[in-house]
Amino acid sequence: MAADPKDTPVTDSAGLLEASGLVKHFGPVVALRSADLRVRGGEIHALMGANGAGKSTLVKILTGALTADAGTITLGGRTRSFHTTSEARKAGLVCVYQDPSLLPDLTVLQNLKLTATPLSTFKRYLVELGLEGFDLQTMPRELARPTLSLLDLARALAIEPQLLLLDEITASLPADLTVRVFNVARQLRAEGRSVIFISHRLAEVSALCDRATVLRDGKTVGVVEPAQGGEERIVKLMLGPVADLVAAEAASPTAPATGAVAVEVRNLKAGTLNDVTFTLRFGEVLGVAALEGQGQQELFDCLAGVRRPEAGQIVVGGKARTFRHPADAIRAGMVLIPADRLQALLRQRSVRENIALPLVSRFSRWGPINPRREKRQVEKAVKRLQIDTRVQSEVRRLSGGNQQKVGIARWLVGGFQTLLCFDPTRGIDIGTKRQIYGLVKELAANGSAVLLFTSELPEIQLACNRVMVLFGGNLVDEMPAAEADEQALLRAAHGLPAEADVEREA
Amino acid sequence: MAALLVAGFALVACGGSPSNGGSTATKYTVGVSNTLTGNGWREEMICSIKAQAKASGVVSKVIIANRTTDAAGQIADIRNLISSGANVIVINPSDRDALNSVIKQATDKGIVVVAVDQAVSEPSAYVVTNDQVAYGNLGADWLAKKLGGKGNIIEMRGINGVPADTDRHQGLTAALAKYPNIKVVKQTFTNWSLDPAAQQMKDIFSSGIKFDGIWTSGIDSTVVDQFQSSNKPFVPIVGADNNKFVQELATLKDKGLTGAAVTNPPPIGGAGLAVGLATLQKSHSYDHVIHLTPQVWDNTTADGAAKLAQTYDSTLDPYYSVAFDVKPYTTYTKQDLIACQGPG
Amino acid sequence: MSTRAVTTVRLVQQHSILVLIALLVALAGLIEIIRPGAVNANWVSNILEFAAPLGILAAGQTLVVITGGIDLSVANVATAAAYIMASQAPYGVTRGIVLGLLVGVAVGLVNGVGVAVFRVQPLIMTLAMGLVVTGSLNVYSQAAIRSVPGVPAVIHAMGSATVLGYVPVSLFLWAPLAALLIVGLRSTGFGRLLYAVGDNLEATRLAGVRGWQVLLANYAACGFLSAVAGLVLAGTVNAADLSLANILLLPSVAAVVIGGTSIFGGSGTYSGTVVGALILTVLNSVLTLLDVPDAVKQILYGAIIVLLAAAYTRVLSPE
Amino acid sequence: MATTAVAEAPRMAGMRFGRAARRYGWTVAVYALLAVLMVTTIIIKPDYGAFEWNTLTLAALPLAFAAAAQTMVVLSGGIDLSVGPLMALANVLALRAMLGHDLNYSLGVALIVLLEVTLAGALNGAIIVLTRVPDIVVTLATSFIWAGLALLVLAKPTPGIPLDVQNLAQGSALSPWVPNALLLLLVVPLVWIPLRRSRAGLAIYAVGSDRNAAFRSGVNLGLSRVLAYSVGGFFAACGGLALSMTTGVGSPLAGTYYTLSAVSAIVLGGVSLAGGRGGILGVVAAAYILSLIPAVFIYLGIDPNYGQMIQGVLIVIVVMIGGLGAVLRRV
Repeated sequence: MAADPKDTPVTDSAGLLEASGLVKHFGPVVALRSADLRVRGGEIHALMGANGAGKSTLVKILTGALTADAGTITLGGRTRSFHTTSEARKAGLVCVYQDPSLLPDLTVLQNLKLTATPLSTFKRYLVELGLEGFDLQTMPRELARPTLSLLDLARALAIEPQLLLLDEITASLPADLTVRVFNVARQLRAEGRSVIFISHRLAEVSALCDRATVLRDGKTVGVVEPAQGGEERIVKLMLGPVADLVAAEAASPTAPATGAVAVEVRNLKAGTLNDVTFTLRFGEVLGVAALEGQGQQELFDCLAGVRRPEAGQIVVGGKARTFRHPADAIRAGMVLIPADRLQALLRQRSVRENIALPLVSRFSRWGPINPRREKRQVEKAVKRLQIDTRVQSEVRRLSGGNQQKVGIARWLVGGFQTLLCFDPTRGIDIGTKRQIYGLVKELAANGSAVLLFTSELPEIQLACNRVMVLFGGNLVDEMPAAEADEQALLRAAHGLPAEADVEREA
Repeated sequence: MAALLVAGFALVACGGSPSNGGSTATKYTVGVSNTLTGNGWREEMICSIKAQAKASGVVSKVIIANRTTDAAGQIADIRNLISSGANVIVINPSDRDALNSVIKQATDKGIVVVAVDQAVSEPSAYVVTNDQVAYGNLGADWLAKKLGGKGNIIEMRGINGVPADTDRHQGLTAALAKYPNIKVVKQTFTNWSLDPAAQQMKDIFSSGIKFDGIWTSGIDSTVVDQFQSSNKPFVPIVGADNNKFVQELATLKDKGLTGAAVTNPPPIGGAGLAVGLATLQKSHSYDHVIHLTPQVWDNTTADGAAKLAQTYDSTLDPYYSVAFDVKPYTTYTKQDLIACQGPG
Repeated sequence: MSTRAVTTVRLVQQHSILVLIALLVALAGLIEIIRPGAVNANWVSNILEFAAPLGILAAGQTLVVITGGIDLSVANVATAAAYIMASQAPYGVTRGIVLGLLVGVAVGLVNGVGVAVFRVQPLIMTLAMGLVVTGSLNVYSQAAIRSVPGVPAVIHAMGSATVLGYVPVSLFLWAPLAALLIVGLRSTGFGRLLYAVGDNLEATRLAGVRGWQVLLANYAACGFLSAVAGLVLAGTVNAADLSLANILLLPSVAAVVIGGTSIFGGSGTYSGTVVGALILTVLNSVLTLLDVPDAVKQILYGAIIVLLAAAYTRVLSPE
Repeated sequence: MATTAVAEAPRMAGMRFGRAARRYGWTVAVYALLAVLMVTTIIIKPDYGAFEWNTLTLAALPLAFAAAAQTMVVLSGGIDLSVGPLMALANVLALRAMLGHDLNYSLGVALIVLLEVTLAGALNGAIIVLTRVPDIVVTLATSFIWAGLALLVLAKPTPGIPLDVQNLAQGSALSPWVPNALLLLLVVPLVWIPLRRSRAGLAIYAVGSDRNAAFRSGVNLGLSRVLAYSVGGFFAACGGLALSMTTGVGSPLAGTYYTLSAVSAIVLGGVSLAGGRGGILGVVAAAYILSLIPAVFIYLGIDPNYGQMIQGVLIVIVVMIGGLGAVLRRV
C-alpha cells in the first residue's frame, strides 16, 4: 500500500525533483531529445510548450507510465526510475490529467479502493474542493466532467503527495472551479510541497506559478519567472522562430457586422437551456460566454441537429427547421466543430479521408469517388489551414492543434453557411489557437456566420464581433466585443448585475 | 437422509408419469431424443420413427427432443421426456455410458427405453443398433480382399472422439490385422463434412501419395466426385448406403469405379420404436440387444449390382440413405417415410 | 535504430500484405519439406479452388469486421442459401440461385436492423439469427424432403471445374469480386463510410452520415456474399446438406483477422483477408499431409494460428 | 453534462432509487423473466415437481459455470472462445485420474484438475497479453490446442467417474427441492463475491471498463487480464467437472456446445460484451432460462426445429428490448 509520503527523505528546498537529459523515442519518432526539469520544494512550477513539444511524454516518464531511454530522475536526492504509476504514487508523486482517470463503471468508492486511497483525507479534500456531502456510491459514468476532474484531484491529494502534477486539468474546468484548484495548489505550496502545473492558458500560469520550464521540440529551452512580465518570453521560447509571425497577427476586436440574417433562434428550450432568442448574421462571429453547464452545450447541440429542442424554433433562410439528425442541419448549412476533436475525427483513418468525409456522407454519394477531384479539394483545404501533414497516415498521430484543423478543414470541403464552434481551441497551443481564430474571422469576413463558444474568456475579444452571455440557461447579456473584456464577461457569466451597463451608457 | 431420499422418489414417482394409467391406456406417447441436428441421416432416422409411430396405430403422440448437444444435455432431454409422460423413449445416445442412470430412472418407472444406432451399456434398456464395429470391419475386409491382400489404403474417418468413429476404426483395424500387406498410408478426419473431405482428397492427389483403395466413414460420393473432377482413374472405394454413392456405384461401373456400400440404415429408429412398442404391448418378446449386421453391396458382383440398381431412388436427397425400412421390424411404406409425418 | 532499419520497418508496415504473402510462401515451403514434389501446379489449383468459398465467405465477414462488428451467422446463411438453391433447382436453376441469394440478403437485412436500428451487439444478434436460420432451414428441409436437392451443373462447374487444366472456374468469380471489394473499399463512398462507421460512429453522425443506413446495407451485403459463398461451396463439393458451411464459420473470422483487419473496426483490407483465406487453406493442406496423430494436428493448427498472428502483430506494431 | 459540480451534491439523495434501477435493473428483470417462465411452465405442466426442478438444475449447472467463465473474461474486456475445450480438458483429466479411485482421492484429483485448467486459462491470458494479438483470435486458436490436448489425454469417451463423485451432483441429499447440483452452484458466489469486493476483482472491471484510466490508477493491466482468464479457467474447470459428475464419463468432446451458449447466457444476463459492466448473478439466472426453454418445448411437444427458431427469436427480442431504449431516446 502507499507508503506514508513523510517517509521520503526531507528535501532541501533547492531541489525536490531533478530530471536531466531525458530522452524518449517511439520507434522512429523522437518525443524527447533532452529534457531537463528542476522543481524546488514548495513551489508551483509551470511546464510549458506547444502541442507536440514533449510535455505529455515528460509527464508520463515522471509518473512511471513510460520509462525514459536515457537520462536521470532524482526525487528528494535519491535517483529514481519508476516503472509503474503505483511506484510513483508510493514515492509521493502523482498526476491528475485533463481527462479524468476515474473508471466509469466502478463507483467512486470502488475507484478509491482500487487505488488504495485513504478515505478520510479524501473526504477532507472533497470539502476543500466544495464537494461536501458527495455520495461515494455514484458511478463516474453518471457525473459531469468538471465534477470528475475535482474528484480525481481529491483522490490525488488524498495520498498527501510530495509532488502533484496537474496536466491541463483546468482546460475543461469553468472559471469558478479553476479558482478552487488554484487555492488547493497554493495551499500545498504553503505546506512546503510542490506542484507541476501544465496549461495552455498563460494568464493562469502567470497568476499561479513561481517558475516555468519551457519545452520545444523535446528539449528544455529555458526557465522563466512568469510573474515578472515573463509571459512574452514564454511565448517566444515556446514558439521559437514562429513567435514573431504570430505576434504580427495580434488581434484586435472587430466591429459588429450588419449582414443578412443567417440563423434566427426563437424561444429555444432544451435541458438547461431556457427560452433563448437571438439572431446570427452573415459576416459576423457571435461569441457565447458562459461558465460550465449554463446551457451552451444544449444550444449548440440543437443548432447542429445532435439533439432535439423541447420548444422553440430555429429559423434558417427564412424557414423554421426541424433537425432530426446532424445531416438535416448540415443540409441547412449548419456545421459543428466540437470541443473534443476526437469526437469528430476518425482516428485510424488518414487526413484525407477525414477531410473528405462530408463528400460521401449522403446515400446518393456512396458510389465511386473521383480521386483527382477529391485530392484537389482536400489539398486546397490543407493548404489554407496550414495543416502539418508530415505524418500522413493516421489522424491520431497528429498533434491536437493539427487534429482540430482537420476537423475544420472538413467543412471547408463539405461546404457550410454557419459554423458552430464549440470551444474549438480547448487544449491547443497558442500558435495554433491564433491561427484558428484568424481563420474563423476570415470565414466570417468572406460571408459566413460563426457562432463561437470558448471557455477562455480573454480570447473572446480575439475573434468575435459580438458576445452574448448565458447564465442558468438564459441569455443574460449581450455586448459588442470591444466591451467584452474579461471582467465584464466574468461578471455577466456569474449572473451579477452589470455595472458595465452604466459605464457604457455614460 | 434415506427417508428424505425415499420421500423424494415418491414425489418424483407421483409427479413424473401422469398419463401412464387411465384413459390413454391404448394409445402411447413416444419420446425421441437425438443430439445432432442438420444431419441428413439423423433426420431420416427421426422420420422413420414418426412413420413407424403412425403405422403402428397405437401411438397418440410423438414428442421429439432434437438439438445439437452433449450427453449432459441429452440427460436433461430424456428426463424432460420422462416428465412429459412418454411410454417409450427412443434415443440415439451421444455416449455409451453417460446416460445409464437416467435410463435406469426411466425403466424403473416402467418406460421402455430403446437405444438405436449406437449402444448403451445400461442393461434395462433395449439396444437396436447398426453394428458400427462390423461396419468398419466388413468394409475394410471387402477392400483388402478386393486389393488381393496387398496395397496402400486411405482411411477417411469421421469426427475424432465420437463413439461411432472410434467403433468403426476399431473394426477396420481388426479387419486389416489379417492382411499384413495392406498398409494405411494416410488417415484423415473429415468431420463428416463435405468440404474437408473434398480438399483432403485433392491434396492427396497432388501430393503424389500412392494408394490403391479408399475406405470412407460415409463421406463417399464427395470422394468419387473428386476423382471425376481431377480426372484420376478410380480405385476401389468403400462408402455407406448413401443415395448418391449408390447411384454412382451403379452407373459409373463402366467408367472403372468399383466399390462397396456398407449399409447403415437410418430406419433403425423406426425399428427401435417397433421393438419398444411390441415390448410395451407384450405382443412380442425381443432380446435386449439386437445388432443389425450391415450388408455389403458390392458393385462387382451380380447380386450387389442388382441391389444397388434397385435401391437407388432418384427422388431422394443425395446424402440420404437409400434404406427406407428395416425388415422385419418396420411396417410403414416408403411413402410414409418420405412424408415424415407422425400420428395426429 | 538506424535510418535504414526504420525505412524497412515503415515499408513493411505500409505493405503488411507482403508479410502475409511471405508467411504463405513459408507454409508452402513447409509442405514441400514434408512431401517433396507436393507443391505443384495441381496443388496451387486445388488451394485456389478450396480457398474460394472461404475467401468469399470471409469477404462478408471483412465488411462487417471493418465496421467494428462480427457476423456469426455467415456459415448458417451460406448453408441455407446452398440448400435452398439445391432444393429449388429442380424447378429452375435460375429460380434456385435467386432464391438462395435472396435468403442471404434477407437474413443480412434482419441482422442489419438489429445492429443498426436497435443497437444490438453484433455478436449476439448474429449468433441468435444463426439459430433462427438453422431452425428454419431444418423445418424447410422436412417440408422439402419430397424434392431432391441437387446441385445444378452450372453451379458444380463454377465450384470445381478448371480451365486450361489448372485455373479453377471459381477464380473467375472470386477474382473480380475481390477486385471490386478491394477497389470499392478504398475508393467508393460506401467503402469510406464502412471504415468511418467502424472507426467512430459518433464522428460520422456529426459529419451528417446516417450510420444505420450504412450498417444496414453492410449487413445485407454480408448476407449476400455469404449466400454466394454457400453456392460456390455447394458447387465445390457437388452437394448441399444441412451443415454444409458450418465448418467454415471460425475460419471465416480467422481469415479476416490473420489478414490484418482490426477486430475493433476502422481498418483492414480485403486483400489481407484473401491471403488469410489462402493461408488457412494451405494450413489444412499441411495438416492433411503431415503424418502425426489428429490430436497433435489440432494442437499444431491452433499453435500456428497464434504464431502467425503474433508474428504479424509484432512486425506491424513495434511500439 | 448540464449540471455543475456545486449543483450536483444536494440533488443526490433523491436519485438513489433511479440509480439502483439503472444499475441493477437488468439483473432484476432477468430474474423476473425467469420467474415468469417458471410460472408459465407450471401452468403448462401443473404436475411440475421436484423431479423436473432437479432436471433443470442439472442441465443448468454446466452452462452456469461456462457462462461464469465467460463473464470473467468479458468483464475484463476480452472474450474466450476456448471455454468449451477447457471444460473438455478438465473433464478428461478428471476421468483419467479418478478412474478406479475412491471419493477422497477423487476430491484431491478434482482440486488438481481445477488448478491445471486454471493454469490453462492463465496461459490463454498470458499469450494475449504478451503477443498483443486480439483475444478472439488467441482463444479461437487455443480452443484447437485445448481440444487437441483433451484428445491426447483421452482418445474416446470412457466411463469410470466414481459413483460417489457422481452423487455429489446427481440426486438431492438435503431435500428433493434442494438438488445437489444447486448446492454445487454455490461455488460461483463463493468465488465471485469475495473477488468482486477485492482490489484484484475491481482491477478486472477496471481493465474492461477503461484501459487508460485503469493504467493511470496503477492497475497492472497485464496481470489483471491474466487473472480474469485464470478465474475464467477455474470456472470452466468447474463446468468440466460438473459434466463429469452429471454424466459419469470423460469425453474429449464434452463441453463443445457450451462456448457459444455461454455467450448467449452472459448477454441475456446483462454483461456488456464491451467489457466492464455487468455481474455474475444475472448470468446464472440466464443459464437457468436457457436450460428451461428446451424443457418447455418438450413439455409442449413443439417440433424441435421450431424450438430452435423460437429460441433464437427470443434472444433477439430480449436484446432488442435492451436497444429499444436507445431508439426511443434518439427520437
